Amino acid sequence: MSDSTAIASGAPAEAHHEHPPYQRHHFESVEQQFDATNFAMWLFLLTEVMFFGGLFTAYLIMRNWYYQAFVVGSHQLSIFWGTANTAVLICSSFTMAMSVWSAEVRRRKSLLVYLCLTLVFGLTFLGIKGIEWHEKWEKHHVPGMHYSVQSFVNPQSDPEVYKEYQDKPLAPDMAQKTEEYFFLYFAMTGMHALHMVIGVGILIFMIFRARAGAYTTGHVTFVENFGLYWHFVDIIWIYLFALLYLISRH
Amino acid sequence: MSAATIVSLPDQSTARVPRMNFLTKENGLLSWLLTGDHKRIATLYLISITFFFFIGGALAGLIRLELLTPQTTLMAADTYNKVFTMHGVIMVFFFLVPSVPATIGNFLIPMMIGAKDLALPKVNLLSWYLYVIAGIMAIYTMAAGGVDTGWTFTTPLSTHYLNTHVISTGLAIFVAGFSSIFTGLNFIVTIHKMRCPGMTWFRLPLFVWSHYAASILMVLGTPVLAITLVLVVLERTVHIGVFDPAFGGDPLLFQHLFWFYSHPAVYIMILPGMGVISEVVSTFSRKRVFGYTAVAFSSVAIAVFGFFVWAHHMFIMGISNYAALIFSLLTMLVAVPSAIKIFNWAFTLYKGSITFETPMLYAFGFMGLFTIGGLTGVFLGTTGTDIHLTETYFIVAHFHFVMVGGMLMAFLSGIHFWWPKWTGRMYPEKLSQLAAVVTFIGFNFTFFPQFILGMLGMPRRYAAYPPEFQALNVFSTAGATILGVGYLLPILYLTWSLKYGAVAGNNPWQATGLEWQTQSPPLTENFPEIPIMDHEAYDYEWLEKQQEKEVASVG
Amino acid sequence: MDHISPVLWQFLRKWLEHFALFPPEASTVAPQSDALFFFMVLVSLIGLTIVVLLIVGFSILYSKKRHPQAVQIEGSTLLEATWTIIPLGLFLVMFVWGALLYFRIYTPPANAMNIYVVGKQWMWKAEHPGGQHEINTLHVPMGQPIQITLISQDVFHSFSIPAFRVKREAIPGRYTTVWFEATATGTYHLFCTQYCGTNHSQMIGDVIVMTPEDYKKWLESSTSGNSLAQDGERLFASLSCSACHNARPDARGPSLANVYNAKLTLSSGQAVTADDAYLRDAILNPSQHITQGYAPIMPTYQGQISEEGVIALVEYIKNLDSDYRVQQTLNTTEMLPENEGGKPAAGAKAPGAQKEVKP
Amino acid sequence: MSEQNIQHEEGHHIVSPATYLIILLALLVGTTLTVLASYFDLGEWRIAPGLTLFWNPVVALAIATGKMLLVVLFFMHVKYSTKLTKLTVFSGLFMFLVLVGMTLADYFTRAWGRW
Repeated sequence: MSDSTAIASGAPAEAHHEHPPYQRHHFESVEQQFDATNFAMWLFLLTEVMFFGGLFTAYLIMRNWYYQAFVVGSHQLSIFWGTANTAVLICSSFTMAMSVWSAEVRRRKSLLVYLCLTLVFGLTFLGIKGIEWHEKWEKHHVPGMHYSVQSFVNPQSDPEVYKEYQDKPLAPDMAQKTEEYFFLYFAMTGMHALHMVIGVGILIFMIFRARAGAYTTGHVTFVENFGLYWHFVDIIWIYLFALLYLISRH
Repeated sequence: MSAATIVSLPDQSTARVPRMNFLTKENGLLSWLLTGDHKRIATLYLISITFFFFIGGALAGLIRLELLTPQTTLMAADTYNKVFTMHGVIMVFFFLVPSVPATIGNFLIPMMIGAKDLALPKVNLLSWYLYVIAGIMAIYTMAAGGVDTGWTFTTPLSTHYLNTHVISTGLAIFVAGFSSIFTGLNFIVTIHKMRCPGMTWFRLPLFVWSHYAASILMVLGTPVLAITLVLVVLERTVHIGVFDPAFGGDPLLFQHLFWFYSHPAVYIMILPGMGVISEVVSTFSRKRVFGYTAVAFSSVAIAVFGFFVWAHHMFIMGISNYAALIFSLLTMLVAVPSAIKIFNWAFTLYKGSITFETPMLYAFGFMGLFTIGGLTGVFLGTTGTDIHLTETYFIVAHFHFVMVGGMLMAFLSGIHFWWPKWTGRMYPEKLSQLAAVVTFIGFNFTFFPQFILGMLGMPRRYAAYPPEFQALNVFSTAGATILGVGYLLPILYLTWSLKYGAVAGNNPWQATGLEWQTQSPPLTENFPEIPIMDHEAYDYEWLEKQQEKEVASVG
Repeated sequence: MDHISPVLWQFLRKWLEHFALFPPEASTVAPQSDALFFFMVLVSLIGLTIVVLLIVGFSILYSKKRHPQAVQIEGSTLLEATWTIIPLGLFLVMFVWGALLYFRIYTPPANAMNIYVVGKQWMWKAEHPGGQHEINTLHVPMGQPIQITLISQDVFHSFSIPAFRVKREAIPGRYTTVWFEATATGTYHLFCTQYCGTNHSQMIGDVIVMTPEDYKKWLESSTSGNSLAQDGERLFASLSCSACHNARPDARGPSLANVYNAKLTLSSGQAVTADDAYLRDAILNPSQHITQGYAPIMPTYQGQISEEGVIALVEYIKNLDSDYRVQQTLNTTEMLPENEGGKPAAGAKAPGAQKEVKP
Repeated sequence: MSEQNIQHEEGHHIVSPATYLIILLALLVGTTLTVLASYFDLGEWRIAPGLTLFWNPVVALAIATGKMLLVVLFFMHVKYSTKLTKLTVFSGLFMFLVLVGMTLADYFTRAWGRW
């Protein structure tokens, strides 16, 4: 109801107003344009929630079935890198929020700085993720690609992890189920990283546009909406960190 | 019957289709391929879904021909399997899901709420391109040898036991899914944010309400299907995954995730059709829809409850008996809003002034067939009878009654109803009435015997069957030929009418919707100036006054 | 009939003789299922008639010719309530009735005779307790509740006997059950109703219902020499199960005597009932089913035994009613040629290796 | 232009950098807490035989949810948004819980009442 009255009051004003250049012809006002695209972004995030929802459901069920395998599987992940990555992503969320603020108060320089910082943090995250994945690759923990259960049937063969957790050896059938854990690990972090890569791509595009001053003339919609996306990706990671790294340490 | 008609056409000797309209605004292929105009995108969609409908229909014809005889006479079993799989995939994902929303809905929603366009025209165009890409992938799949999983992709059959093109089909549906997400998203934003002054929620045409409900389902359900298909594809490529028990996965998990989308998907398909029926029934009985709010809220109720019933596809699959009880109970609840709608439409006729033009005939067909389809759905939602009837031709007949008898009838009704608005020209009335009747008869001949076959226990997806089922199958195939004629006729005369149809004028049906208060075909901006909604939906008295005013001002 | 060509006439006659409109009712549950079905048909017909009458009636009464001016009516809360509550009430009746039927069909009576059925692409294999094996046929006696324990070896199949109004999905990796009691002798269709690949439509068979006397004769004439439990016993011995599950005081595995349907406590603290599904799972995924007090040393037999083998083992374990019976198996094991010298290691004494099994 | 600016400011709450900084610190503290918590065995709660609640996952998920709320409310400005946005966020969470909850409900009740 309230938004229709807003439109009504906006309509007559439009008659003697010049359109700002960024207003699309089919919107009655900048307000309406901002509201609509912002709402669209939220709806898109809604679909993203459901998209990851399928993965989370699968994870919860499999974890319940193969609890031991999921425990020792998670012991293979490095808390250090995981925590570092969480911190990096949280910081990038902060810089992203600051970018939105910079755009809102129309400071081109600070917008550029914060966008670049966000980009750096994003790339750092991907780099660390790459290091972690590489380690899995070397230990043959990538499902379907010469997967080896060595670390789980004979934990001593993996001294670093053994030192920390003293895992008991798993029975071979349960050890095989760790592949299930790593399948979900790669599916979830991979899907998340894919979102990061897309985000980084858009960030680069935005930095170029911001240099040209596209977002500091009052038109913050794009920055704001991208911010929503970026924060959403951050939230997914907060949960992935808890589910994949933390909850099975005991 | 046809003596009484509400059709009021302008004087044909002087009338012209307006020279300036959305079709003629710009010329050239590029102006179409890069358009942001919802009406042009709707036109593109209309052409592409018609194409896929006839492919799917041809495949259906092959299925019926094969089932003429108990043996596999026409084609081998695996060919048959590929044919019914492609029939299902194309009809569900490339025809039914986008049929009304992406064409008629796309065309009308901005006009009905008094907006110049959808909120996100580029996303709308993107959605069509995704659809086309998905369509090309589906056609590639067929050309490359097809896929024989059935449209339900049951794991572990689809993940490990077949060597056909599961991956390309899965990806095609994935992409088509995003096309449908973007359409739904666009509708929700548009309906929330783009309504013209005075257009409150309860002045919205019911067509808009039902699209709103369907869009919620698209936005929330489709991503789950997408991730499920991603997992299937991953499982096929790395041979480890969460769906195959041989690797420690659980096939029922696939069923849960798949039906979490695919049950709401039937509401995605039928709700927009219900919207069409609301408009048509109201217009041709010259009456406001009986119990407007009840009909509006029943759409939303279907959308909400539609999410809580998915496991009724799994009653015999070894889900928990208690879960079966809960899901069965919720299924009963979701049946009620459909019943409400049917009765409200019937009572809209009460004390109306009814005429029987083609859209109305199709709408009557819809109401009858959808009633049968809906009620037989209760047979399947009831746990006890579901055991015997599921996975037989009963279920095939049930969803064809809902999808073909319901949705396709609604689609044709809508196409005829808004054809004059879309093209500026009338279709030939007598011929189209004939087509409507032929379709109705053919449909019943085709699908009613299948209920009996199902009760007899004939399983679905059988290329060959025991001989005692033949008689009914012959009936069904005979009916399918009639049905085929019923579907071919419209495409012929509608194409003909593009050039030779009578000029329609702005409002040939004297309908009340905002879309009828502008020229046909509309301008690219829909309205010369943004309208102000100062009356309720379906206010025929307002329309009369309006017309009197016009006559007065002209006089 | 002179003007009909004889070929066509033959064809039509064949057709009409085969023309079925209603499936036979051949089980105790069939009339119950049909009663609900016809109740629903009746309700549907009434509902459809009302809708059609309303549409046709109003169309005639209020056609433009007779009723040129429409009367605007807003709606009626009373009517809305009527057509909300009445259908809801009817649907709820169907729900309760259907739920009762559902539980009846999927809850086998205690005295049911168990037959195992394995679905695989594209055949049904039945394993009778007496050791009779069948493919795509199923002989059952009349008047005796039969429980079918189903499993699939590959993809989803669905075990459907329309004449009995029963159906159950055969799922890979899990037992599902359904039961029926046939009431009329004869041969009935057995279908696979879940699409299962290329020859899905060839996965059909016959259920042959016989009088108990005929059934007995059939059992005798088609015995394979060993009962299913005896097959299982052999397998038990050849897989060296008895090396650990030998009911000795120093055994490394729990004794299996009377384990069937016993309440077990697992090492995770979880309480479970050792039903068919549990026994199967414990053989294939042992580490998830370690009885409290035992070490997780059992290897998995996944991929080493066919589903039929697992069934034989399960059937054997179900029939183990005393430690003495287990010891007997042990003796036969030691006598088997391939197990010479393979004497069970007696040294490894698991601490607290008491019997956890409570009957 | 100026009129539009005012409109813009009204409809659009600008969160101050100080708030962002506080949220950032809170998130980092939350991260530290959840990592630290994972090093301790927080014990379990035996609700019933065979039904045990381990505190570690509960704490980890609770902290994660807290962090999620901070990000959603402040970084994503939901605290300052319209009811419609709040409803959208809520419906997303709700449908997610329906998907997970109703699926798990099936799994957890399968062993019940095998009478």
